[in-house]
Amino acid sequence: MAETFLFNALRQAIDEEMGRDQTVMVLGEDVGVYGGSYKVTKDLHGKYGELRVLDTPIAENSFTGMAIGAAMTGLRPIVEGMNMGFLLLAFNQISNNAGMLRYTSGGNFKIPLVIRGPGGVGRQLGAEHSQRLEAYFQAVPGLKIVACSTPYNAKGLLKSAIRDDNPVLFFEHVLLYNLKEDLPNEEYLVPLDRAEVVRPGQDVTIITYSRMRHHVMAAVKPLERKGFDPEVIDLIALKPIDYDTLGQSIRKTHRVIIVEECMKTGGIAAEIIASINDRFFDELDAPVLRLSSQDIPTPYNGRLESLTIVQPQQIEEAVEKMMQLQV
Amino acid sequence: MAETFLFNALRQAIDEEMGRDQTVMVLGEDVGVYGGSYKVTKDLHGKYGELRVLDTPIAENSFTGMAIGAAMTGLRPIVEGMNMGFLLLAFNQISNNAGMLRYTSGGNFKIPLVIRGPGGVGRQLGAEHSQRLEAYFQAVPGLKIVACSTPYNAKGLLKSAIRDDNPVLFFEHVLLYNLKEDLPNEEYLVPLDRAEVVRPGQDVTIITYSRMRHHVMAAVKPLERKGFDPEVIDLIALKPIDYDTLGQSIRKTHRVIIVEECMKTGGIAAEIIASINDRFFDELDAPVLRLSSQDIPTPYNGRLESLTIVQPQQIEEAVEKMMQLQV
Amino acid sequence: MVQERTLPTFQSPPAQISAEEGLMIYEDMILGRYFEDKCAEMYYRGKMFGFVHLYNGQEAVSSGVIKALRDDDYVGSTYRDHVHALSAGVPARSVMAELFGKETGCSKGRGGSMHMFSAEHNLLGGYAFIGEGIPVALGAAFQSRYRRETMGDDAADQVTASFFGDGTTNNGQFFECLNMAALWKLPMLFVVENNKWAIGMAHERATSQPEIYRKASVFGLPGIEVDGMDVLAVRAVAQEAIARARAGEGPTLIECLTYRFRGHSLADPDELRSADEKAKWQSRDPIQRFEAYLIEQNLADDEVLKAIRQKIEGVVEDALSFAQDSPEPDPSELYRYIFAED
Amino acid sequence: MVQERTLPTFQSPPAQISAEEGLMIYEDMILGRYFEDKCAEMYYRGKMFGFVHLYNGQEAVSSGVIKALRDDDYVGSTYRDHVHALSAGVPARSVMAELFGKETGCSKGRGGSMHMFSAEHNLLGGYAFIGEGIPVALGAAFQSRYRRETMGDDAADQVTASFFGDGTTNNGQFFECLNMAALWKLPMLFVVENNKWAIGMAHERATSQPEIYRKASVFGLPGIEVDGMDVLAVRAVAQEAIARARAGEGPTLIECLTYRFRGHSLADPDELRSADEKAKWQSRDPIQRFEAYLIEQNLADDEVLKAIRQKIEGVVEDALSFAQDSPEPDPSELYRYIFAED
Ligand SMILES: Cc1ncc(C[n+]2csc(CCOP(=O)(O)OP(=O)(O)O)c2C)c(N)n1
Ligand SMILES: Cc1ncc(C[n+]2csc(CCOP(=O)(O)OP(=O)(O)O)c2C)c(N)n1
Ligand SMILES: [Mg+2]
Ligand SMILES: [Mg+2]
Repeated sequence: MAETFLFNALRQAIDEEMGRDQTVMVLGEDVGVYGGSYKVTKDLHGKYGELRVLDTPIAENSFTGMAIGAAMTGLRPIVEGMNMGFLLLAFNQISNNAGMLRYTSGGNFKIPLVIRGPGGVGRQLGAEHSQRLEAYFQAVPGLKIVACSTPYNAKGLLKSAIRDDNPVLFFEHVLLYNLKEDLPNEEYLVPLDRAEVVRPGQDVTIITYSRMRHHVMAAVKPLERKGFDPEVIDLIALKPIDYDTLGQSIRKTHRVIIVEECMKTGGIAAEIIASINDRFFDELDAPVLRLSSQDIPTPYNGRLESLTIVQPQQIEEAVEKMMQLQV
Repeated sequence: MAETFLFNALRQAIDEEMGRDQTVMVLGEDVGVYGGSYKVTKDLHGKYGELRVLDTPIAENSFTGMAIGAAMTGLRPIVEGMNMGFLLLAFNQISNNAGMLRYTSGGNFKIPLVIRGPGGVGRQLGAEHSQRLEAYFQAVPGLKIVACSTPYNAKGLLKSAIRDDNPVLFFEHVLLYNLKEDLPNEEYLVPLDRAEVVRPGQDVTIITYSRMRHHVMAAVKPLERKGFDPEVIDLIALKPIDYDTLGQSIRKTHRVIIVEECMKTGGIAAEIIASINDRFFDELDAPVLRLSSQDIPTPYNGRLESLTIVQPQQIEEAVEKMMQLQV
Repeated sequence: MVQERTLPTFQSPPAQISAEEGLMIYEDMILGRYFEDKCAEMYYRGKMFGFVHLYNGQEAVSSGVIKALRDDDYVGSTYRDHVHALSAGVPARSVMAELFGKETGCSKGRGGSMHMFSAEHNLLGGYAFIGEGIPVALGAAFQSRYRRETMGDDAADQVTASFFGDGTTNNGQFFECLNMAALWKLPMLFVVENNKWAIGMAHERATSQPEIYRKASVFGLPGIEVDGMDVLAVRAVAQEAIARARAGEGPTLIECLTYRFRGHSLADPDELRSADEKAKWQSRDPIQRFEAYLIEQNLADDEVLKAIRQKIEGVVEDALSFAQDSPEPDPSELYRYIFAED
Repeated sequence: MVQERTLPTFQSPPAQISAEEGLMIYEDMILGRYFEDKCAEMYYRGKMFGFVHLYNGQEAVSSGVIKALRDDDYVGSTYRDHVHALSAGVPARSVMAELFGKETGCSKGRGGSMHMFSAEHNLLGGYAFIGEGIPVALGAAFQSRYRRETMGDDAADQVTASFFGDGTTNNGQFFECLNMAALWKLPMLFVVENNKWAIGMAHERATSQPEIYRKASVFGLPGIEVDGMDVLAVRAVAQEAIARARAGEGPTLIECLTYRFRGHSLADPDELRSADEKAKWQSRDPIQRFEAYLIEQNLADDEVLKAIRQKIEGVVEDALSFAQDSPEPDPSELYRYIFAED
């Protein structure tokens, strides 16, 4: 076991997979000589050379398309979005070619591609660097979407994503890179399609992902003290969503709160609520509650910014309120 | 009254608004000399000259950004997406600059901009030309999103969109351009934020938009014959959604079916179901049913294509089934 | 009216082609032409649907470039992709069946006219959106270099040819890719088919500097202008570019001056191009010209050429029957091919 | 190591500047420098947050170009926008308050370091994503031409200057806009601040043809290379380009060879640029150089310059107090400014 930062867990994942498979490579802005803006590819350029850790010009649409072409012809590229927001410029390549091309080609090509990088609201990074693109991309067919949240799952998930034969959008969170955790010395993988029950409980199912997992867990402490017993589920897989795990929990608690960092309108929670409505309507003792970011571009001012995203206090209150509801 | 094709209703709207306000202009691929791929700008180039009906190179990201800059400095540009799908290349400009810039600038600039063009599944146009981008864009803050469905509302809505001081994404449907309807001779506007009750009824609320309105109405006929009395609502406004009108209906019928052409995952219905859950949960006698397109890129083959989107028959069956549910 | 651009005369020594090569190229051009004439017929008879973009008139480009490639080289196309697919070796049956949306089509009926794919023939595919195919082709070219240098695979000397139109050269992806290809010396051909129009937009109205091949100069790669109605000129230029690419000396931009004999797609009223312009270019029909050349050079006689034409008529008829008789995709497989495991 | 590119010597006759102009320019440069030194101080003292990109070293570009513009001309910037905003006339108080996220900031505290906007000063704004500001600026330039020609507004002869870095010139939007600006002869300056680096990416590693100004040639607009450490050289080039643009003769691409004296942002460890390189460029400090020039030409003496420096110190201190004392945005206005009506 070795205590490892999340950014380093990701780095290990890439390093191990590059060591294991010569077709694995990284490309993006400043991934090489600079070692990546968040050090996820530090020293890999020296170790693997400049073709395998390729510094690109600032041309997101084309280098993403290039990665798709390389994947179609047998490589396993990992695209780093220095910030995932920049990949809005590559939306067309990601949706039409990464997402849809396999289908449209009638199965001629597969596209083993990982697109990874930081998303989320940081500390006063301004609207454009604080985006949560999972909402914009969730409707694109053919993509898998994953969000990591701890050093352990970051490493295991990224390794699985690299080995997956499909395009995977892999979200990290800009404020989680310095999380630390003891990681096993032996190799491990974490499946891309399985939600994680972070804390089993009986009263209410709290569904969350990425950084909000930690806000939820911060809220759980005082709730425990007050005698509540919430079940916390980290989605991990944002597409497709693991409804088996969610269903088991809902059949037990009959109450659901979703805590997300993306905006409310058209967010991840919207889809989950609709699917719960489709699948588990009769299990619900109360309407599902969604706690989302405000539907606004993230303001720069620190106080407004913190009002924009969900805080632990609100989660705590929401649970208490939901538990008071008479069935 | 004059019988008018939908494409011509749009053309009239643009013509009238250009006549009324010198700052209104159109730009896009082949909008000028060619008159627009679907003839929406036919002859306007001759009438208004080449700066006001500007043929652009095929550079969606930049000409959309250019329209934003022109809007910030006082013009009222209308961008035609020859097919709305092409605007995936302009996603960054549409989200970051059209959608967010006013907020990020603290109100310094307003962006009176219309981005319009055909979306939707046509007749064997293939996956890339059959997109329903409303799902991808619905989470972007600061945008208004509208879908027209008849010559009457097409004209009135487009005129309102042009006069609106905000960026409006205006969806037309590739298969509705040749719809005909008698239009008033006098000028009229249709508000951008109001849903339309197409058919009042008591039994069940069917919420839909764009071309699916016509599939719904096709299903209503046999349902009427069988004695059902559904209420049909055309959303018109996809963002923000008119929950007043929806709420009134739901309080009356207590049953909701949503029929949409976008894909199920992360679609418009997902957001509406989540909002109904937020607002009208106790009014529901049954889980909301969503009939959406399949979560796949649109296949070219005609039979597969028709299986991909919702057909009137399915709507009919869904209503019957929902009405059989015991409360 | 804009002054017609003078076509460059083909200066290099006549491509030394054998009769065999000549006939192979001829057959490919005839196949492209006849195949698409049949598409037009089917479309106008209401048997084929969707957007169908034909290539008539531009055959010298596809045959000139692709027939100079090796079988294991890569080809990337656009929505105007039928003929590229045929030149790349995809059987006429598969292409026609795809146009009819059949399970036997090269994209299993899922892709259609604008999305011809064939992994088997290293056809990277048809792309419905302009420009988006260029980066994908760049990726294939990168992959060859990567394999050779990083994985020590000496056989990885494949070249990738990416085709696109004049209108597309105003799109950012074109320039982004020129830069990366030149920067990394990727084995790639950027083949611009300058047919003077992008739907209804005349090239000169869309671009501040109409001579596209010149743009290469500021990206540090060679740019060459060639008469795109002369298959041997195209072939000679392509061969040189391919040799450079294969030798690791980097990409080339080739601007082929050509013309499409039909509207943008079969739905295009084609009202903007003048009768004069059309006639002038029609008179340069690349097939007639090559026919004359073959005979003049004694590489073939009328009989031989006629036999080829008859053979290809048969191939096209066969493709059509095959396509029409082929089964539709199975509705139960609607969800197949979303993920690699399906 | 890559050979240092030789800086072009400024050949035209010395810009005829008056003492008044000279001091105005000097003051602007000092303001830019001192203002940002203060930002660095505040950031390192933990009083300022987020990504903060400083402009130290590049002042000759902002002052050289923007101070040659008219007040009603437009300026478009990037994330490295504080100094452009100051040159454009946005008060130091508003810029500093924005950096502190205050309601009195030029973007009401909503934008922050990378998003300085001021409609009043025709500052089109700072854009956090590279390249995206260029099309927006193009739109402002288009609007001027539109107003003049379509609306008959003869006063609409405003020029738009769009600033961006070397790294950005590999992005498609740059080329797409060069084309449209030249095609439509828009009154626009494309000002490339080539500071040799895009974060940790050396310009020569990112681009196949490092001389950016040359790229203009294939888009049919003039491209000019200028010593970006020499404010008068920049000014002279800008004035000419502005005159052309204003006269309806179209856009110009100006490549300013310059250098940033600090890391990419205040969070950048800046480990890749050699000490040598930094020292060489530091010795070309545009402010020291201009100081020397002013004195040599008897346009000012030490006293006058010192007075300006002291004045600006005061301005910056005042801006800082103003910013610190200003109120935060009202939380009840979290939803304000989403729509035009708010
Ligand atoms: C991104 C994108 N924008 C617009 C279109 C619509 N469109 C299809 S073909 C075309 C013209 C392309 O012209 P050119 O590149 O010259 O190729 P050609 O059709 O002449 O072969 C346009 C605008 C598209 N398919 N994709
Ligand atoms: C679209 C986009 N991609 C990447 C980034 C991250 N990024 C910020 S600045 C920068 C380097 C830009 O370099 P250059 O254009 O030379 O400007 P400079 O910072 O040197 O002023 C990069 C890659 C971004 N902001 N936007
Ligand atoms: Mg063309
Ligand atoms: Mg730079």
